[in-house]
Amino acid sequence: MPTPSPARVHECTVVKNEPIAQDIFALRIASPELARMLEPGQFVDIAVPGNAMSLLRIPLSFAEADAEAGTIDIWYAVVGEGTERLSRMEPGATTTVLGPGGHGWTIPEGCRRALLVAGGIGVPPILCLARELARRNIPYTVCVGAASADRLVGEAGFEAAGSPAISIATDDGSAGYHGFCTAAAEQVLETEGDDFDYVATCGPEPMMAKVAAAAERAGVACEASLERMMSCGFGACATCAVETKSGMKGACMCGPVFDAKEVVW
Amino acid sequence: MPTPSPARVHECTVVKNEPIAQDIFALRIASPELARMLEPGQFVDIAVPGNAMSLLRIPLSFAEADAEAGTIDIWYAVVGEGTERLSRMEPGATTTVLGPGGHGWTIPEGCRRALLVAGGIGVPPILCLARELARRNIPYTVCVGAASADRLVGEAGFEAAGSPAISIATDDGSAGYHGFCTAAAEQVLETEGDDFDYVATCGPEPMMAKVAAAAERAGVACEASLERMMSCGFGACATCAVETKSGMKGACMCGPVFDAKEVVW
Amino acid sequence: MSSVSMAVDFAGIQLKNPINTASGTFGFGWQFQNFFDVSRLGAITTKGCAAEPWPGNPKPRMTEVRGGMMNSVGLQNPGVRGMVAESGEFLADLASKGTAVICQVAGHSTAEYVAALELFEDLCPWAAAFELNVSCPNIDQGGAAAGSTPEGAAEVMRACRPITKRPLLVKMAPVRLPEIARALEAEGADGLTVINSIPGMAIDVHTRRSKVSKPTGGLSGPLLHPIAVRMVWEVAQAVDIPICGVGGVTSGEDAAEFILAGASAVSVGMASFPEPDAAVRILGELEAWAESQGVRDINELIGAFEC
Amino acid sequence: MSSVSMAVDFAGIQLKNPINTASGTFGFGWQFQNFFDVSRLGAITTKGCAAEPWPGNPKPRMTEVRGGMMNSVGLQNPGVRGMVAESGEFLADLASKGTAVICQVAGHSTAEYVAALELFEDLCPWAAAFELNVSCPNIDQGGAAAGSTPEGAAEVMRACRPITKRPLLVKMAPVRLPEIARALEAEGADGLTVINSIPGMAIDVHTRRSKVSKPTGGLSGPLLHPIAVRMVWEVAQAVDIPICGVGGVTSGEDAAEFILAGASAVSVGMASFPEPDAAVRILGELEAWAESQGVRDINELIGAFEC
Ligand SMILES: Cc1cc2nc3c(=O)[nH]c(=O)nc-3n(C[C@H](O)[C@H](O)[C@H](O)COP(=O)(O)OP(=O)(O)OC[C@H]3O[C@@H](n4cnc5c(N)ncnc54)[C@H](O)[C@@H]3O)c2cc1C
Ligand SMILES: Cc1cc2nc3c(=O)[nH]c(=O)nc-3n(C[C@H](O)[C@H](O)[C@H](O)COP(=O)(O)OP(=O)(O)OC[C@H]3O[C@@H](n4cnc5c(N)ncnc54)[C@H](O)[C@@H]3O)c2cc1C
Ligand SMILES: Cc1cc2nc3c(=O)[nH]c(=O)nc-3n(C[C@H](O)[C@H](O)[C@H](O)COP(=O)(O)O)c2cc1C
Ligand SMILES: Cc1cc2nc3c(=O)[nH]c(=O)nc-3n(C[C@H](O)[C@H](O)[C@H](O)COP(=O)(O)O)c2cc1C
Ligand code: FES
Ligand code: FES
Repeated sequence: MPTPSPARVHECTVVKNEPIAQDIFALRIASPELARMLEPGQFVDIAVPGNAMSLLRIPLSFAEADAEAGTIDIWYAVVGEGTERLSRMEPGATTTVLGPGGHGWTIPEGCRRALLVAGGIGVPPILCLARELARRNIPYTVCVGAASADRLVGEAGFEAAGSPAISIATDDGSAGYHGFCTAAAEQVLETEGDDFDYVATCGPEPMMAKVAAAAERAGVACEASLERMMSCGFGACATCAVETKSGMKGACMCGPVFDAKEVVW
Repeated sequence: MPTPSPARVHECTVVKNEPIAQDIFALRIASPELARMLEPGQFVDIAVPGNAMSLLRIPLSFAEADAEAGTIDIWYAVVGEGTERLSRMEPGATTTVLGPGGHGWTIPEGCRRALLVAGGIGVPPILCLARELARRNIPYTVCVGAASADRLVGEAGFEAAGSPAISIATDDGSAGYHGFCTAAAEQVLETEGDDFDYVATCGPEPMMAKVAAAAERAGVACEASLERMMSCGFGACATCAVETKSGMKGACMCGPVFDAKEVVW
Repeated sequence: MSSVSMAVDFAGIQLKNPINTASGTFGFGWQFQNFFDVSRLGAITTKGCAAEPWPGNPKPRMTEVRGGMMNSVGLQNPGVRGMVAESGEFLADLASKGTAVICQVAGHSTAEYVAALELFEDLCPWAAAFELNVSCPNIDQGGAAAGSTPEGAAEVMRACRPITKRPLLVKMAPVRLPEIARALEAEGADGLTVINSIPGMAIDVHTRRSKVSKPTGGLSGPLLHPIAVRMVWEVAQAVDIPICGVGGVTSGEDAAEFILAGASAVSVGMASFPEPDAAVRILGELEAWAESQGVRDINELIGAFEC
Repeated sequence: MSSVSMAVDFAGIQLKNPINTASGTFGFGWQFQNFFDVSRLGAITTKGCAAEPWPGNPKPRMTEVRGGMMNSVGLQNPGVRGMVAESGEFLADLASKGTAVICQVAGHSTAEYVAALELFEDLCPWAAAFELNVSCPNIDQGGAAAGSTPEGAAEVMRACRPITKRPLLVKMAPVRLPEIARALEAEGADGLTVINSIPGMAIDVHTRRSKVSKPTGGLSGPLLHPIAVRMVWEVAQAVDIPICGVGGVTSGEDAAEFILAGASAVSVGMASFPEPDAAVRILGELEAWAESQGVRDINELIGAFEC
């Protein structure tokens, strides 16, 4: 039989839960066992109490899993009833979190340099990867995009992770380049593609598709973290399927990080 | 057209909400306008937030409506999910309450003496009536029944309302007479029925039926406060029907207090 | 005033807006007059009435279920004459203020539907339309027993059609909808109200008995909503006559789903119990949604679901 | 150990207890093995598989609705051979521990059901029974399209019956149940699983599009429960073959309602998503309820609803 998900249901406590940008919150939960297990690019599935009509957990990536402190940092956008409810959870509140979910980033062996491209709320798993790259002393370039300056997150995080070069873009020009962050990424790959061995991207699907295409043109390996509506998070329901060149693959087990070349965009 | 219910949806705040007996809570809500409107024997319909799967209000009698303080005292038994949820509302919590509901007790003109018979959580509207009788200087006798001593409520209240004679009965004999409170009531009516002009009862339906029958035998006017599953509380749904000798009558508008002779028990 | 025109034509009735109330959840209208000005609604539909008064079912008649409620009222009603005596004046006044009064017609048999409708036709000059309830799940004869097959529903419609020139609507049971809708359209129905309560069952596992006085009851509330929207959409594709969507509407977005699925009007049901002015709140939310969709006229949104 | 005997005979399968899992919500069992010991359950039902692999529907395949969820997976499955290669070992082991493995059979046509069942019969000696899914609401051919009329359902059953001597169950669509149940019984069905998801619709009112990739999807969750209990009760009155109740079970009391209504087994469905060990919790609660009813054997409670 295939390997079942290593996920378990873990108790957790909200440590903090505060807005960090327009409609974006930073949530820190304490869940020591899970914090130790998580790898960059995986996700967790959190139960948000308070609405008996809404039964499913919410899948969320994380920006950092601190094994020592036993905490997990999640950044989430308030987009609907569930995330709105999550934003009302106060420090000290307890719930359960299912994880670790899926499989994360695979940094190629001997990677010399990486290009990270994050759009909107796609930043957390990319930031998590940036820290891992820093730990391994692999230099990287970051392109971050957001709708507007007040929705931009992660800049400080990437700086703290020692990023030498962050290129910012906003749809409305309120910060950095006026336009999509894909422009910068495409340019980097076109002009300096040979220096890179790895592209990682998370954000809106059309953005990732562009990045994947540019990476393919430049002949650089590319991984993308995909989102799907997930009912279970551990391979039991098939609601999270991603169309790949070798058939349908569950985002919760075979992803959320996929080899971008495999994905049918 | 018939007179519509005078009910409105009123804001209210929980002032206190504490256990006073086994599975019985005393709730005080502040709702000044409603407190001024309520008459003994009417009811209110409270929204209990916290479960999106449960949409309807909970109908509850009250033990006291204090027009001056603007508060309403409710005693309720925790019997299911809704009352359990209510028991978790903390002082300061706000919600809405619909009322006044229905029509209450009608003390006969020139009433010399009244017999009040309350069983279990039927005490509140009877206690409310006792205070009204005291205010009007009408003497009364009280028979109170409960499953056991630890579920008995109201004794102190009736004493404070100046009751000269409280007869207590418990099903298990842990307080007062061992048996039903109907026994005492029947005896009073049989032996001293001529002294009474009014019997009022609230409690389990078989209990009230017995009291009604005893009152009828003694030729004393009797009113009973009935419970029904209520969806609206203001005459719009017909789920609260009580079978009477002149047809089906809505408990929320024509009751909850009915002329016991009219009721088809 | 909103910038969107909210007036709709529903089965030949001119409604100032698409919000209606579901039969049996709004009494005869006056029960709500103290909570809000009922004449703000496009229409109200009154409790089903038969030619003679009906006592309805024994108690208990209601239980809550997750996401809704279940009733077994069994169409207790004062009969058409009783209804007119009690509520006629209010309803006539409401009609004069431009709110369509739709009177629902109940019966245990085709003959009884005919008898009731004849009384309505005679005694209710203010009624904008009549709605045949061939879908009540809580009575043993008539109701859903009559309307759950194309033949049964058509029979009632055929017998009633000649009695009135006013629009004749049919409240449909949640079964075999496209077929039955086509049969009703063929018999001259002017509009369809979709759906009545879905039959359900709730057992008290301690006593092993039904939580209502009959083994089954009729479900209402948000639990019905996605089912009802699907049924409205199916009916909209099956027939050309207009539809009123009913089932679990608690917000303007719920109403909007019905409109997009093809309903010209939307009824608010049990939402009015805990929140008596729910219908008028929902109207406001529907209007705001229509505005947000950038249309000038709500009619542009009827059936505008894209698939 | 509880004092109540929980073993039941379901369609000739001896179950150590009545708790089963609903097809499509429990993968092929091994997905749950890390969360709890799956062999504590009476049975599991595996995801519907066809003779050849199916890709299922495009994304999005799921949306939450009030009181449940709606899916349009469209029976994505690895085909019987793929299933056996991937999960056969685990399932054989599970069967050897006394948990009945019920394999669900999918097809787009009678011929495809036959082909799939033949493969199952050959390749799955460990399977305790097979369940024909003639009720999936998310495929255009086969599924509910095949099983929503007595004739259609009977045709599939008739073709499949000769293929296996093992118990043959049918997963039923939530329509015309008594009629279809009788037709299936007449064709030799050993048991009926009642009900599959009810078709629903959820429209994003901002984009005017379906929240799943097809106009409609299949509803699951507590919203179904009172409807499913009623349907089980109706089927129990219509036929003598045993029933497995499915729909919105999240507690032992929910399972108890199915048992009282006449089900011999009960499947836990979407409750396993947020709470992977829900089935075993529910089993414990069901046992506690049976004890509280003062019976020695859960069989005394099957169909013990009093009306
Ligand atoms: C593996 C994974 C990791 C994720 N990581 C993050 C994260 O780090 N931060 C973050 O803010 N969000 C993340 N998401 C998305 C997040 O799960 C959804 O935004 C959330 O579930 C929305 O819930 P809601 O009830 O507030 O919104 P709803 O009211 O359910 O929906 C609001 C909108 O969001 C869309 N949506 C809802 N759920 C999902 C989903 N699972 N995938 C894609 N779109 C969805 C809906 O289609 C709708 O348009 C992740 C999703 C997945 C699958
Ligand atoms: C006019 C009126 C006045 C009332 N006054 C009081 C009061 O002062 N104190 C008090 O404790 N209770 C009172 N009740 C009863 C109270 O409304 C119910 O106990 C409450 O609604 C139960 O809600 P639940 O969700 O906790 O229980 P559920 O889980 O809904 O039910 C638990 C049990 O209580 C029964 N029940 C539920 N609602 C009612 C109802 N409306 N009438 C009769 N039985 C019901 C159910 O049949 C079931 O057996 C009154 C009821 C009415 C109609
Ligand atoms: C207490 C009650 C009584 C009802 N009586 C009737 C009725 O007389 N005629 C009818 O067609 N529908 C009746 N219904 C069904 C509603 O009109 C409506 O179809 C159903 O409740 C679904 O809508 P909702 O979910 O918005 O309540 C009744 C519903 C309830 C809750
Ligand atoms: C994601 C998902 C996939 C499903 N797949 C199947 C399936 O393959 N075959 C089937 O018969 N039912 C399938 N169902 C329906 C369930 O088996 C069950 O009948 C339904 O969900 C109602 O039960 P519940 O409310 O307990 O979930 C599926 C349900 C869900 C939620
Ligand atoms: S979310 Fe259930 S299989 Fe992926
Ligand atoms: S509770 Fe609705 S009419 Fe009485």
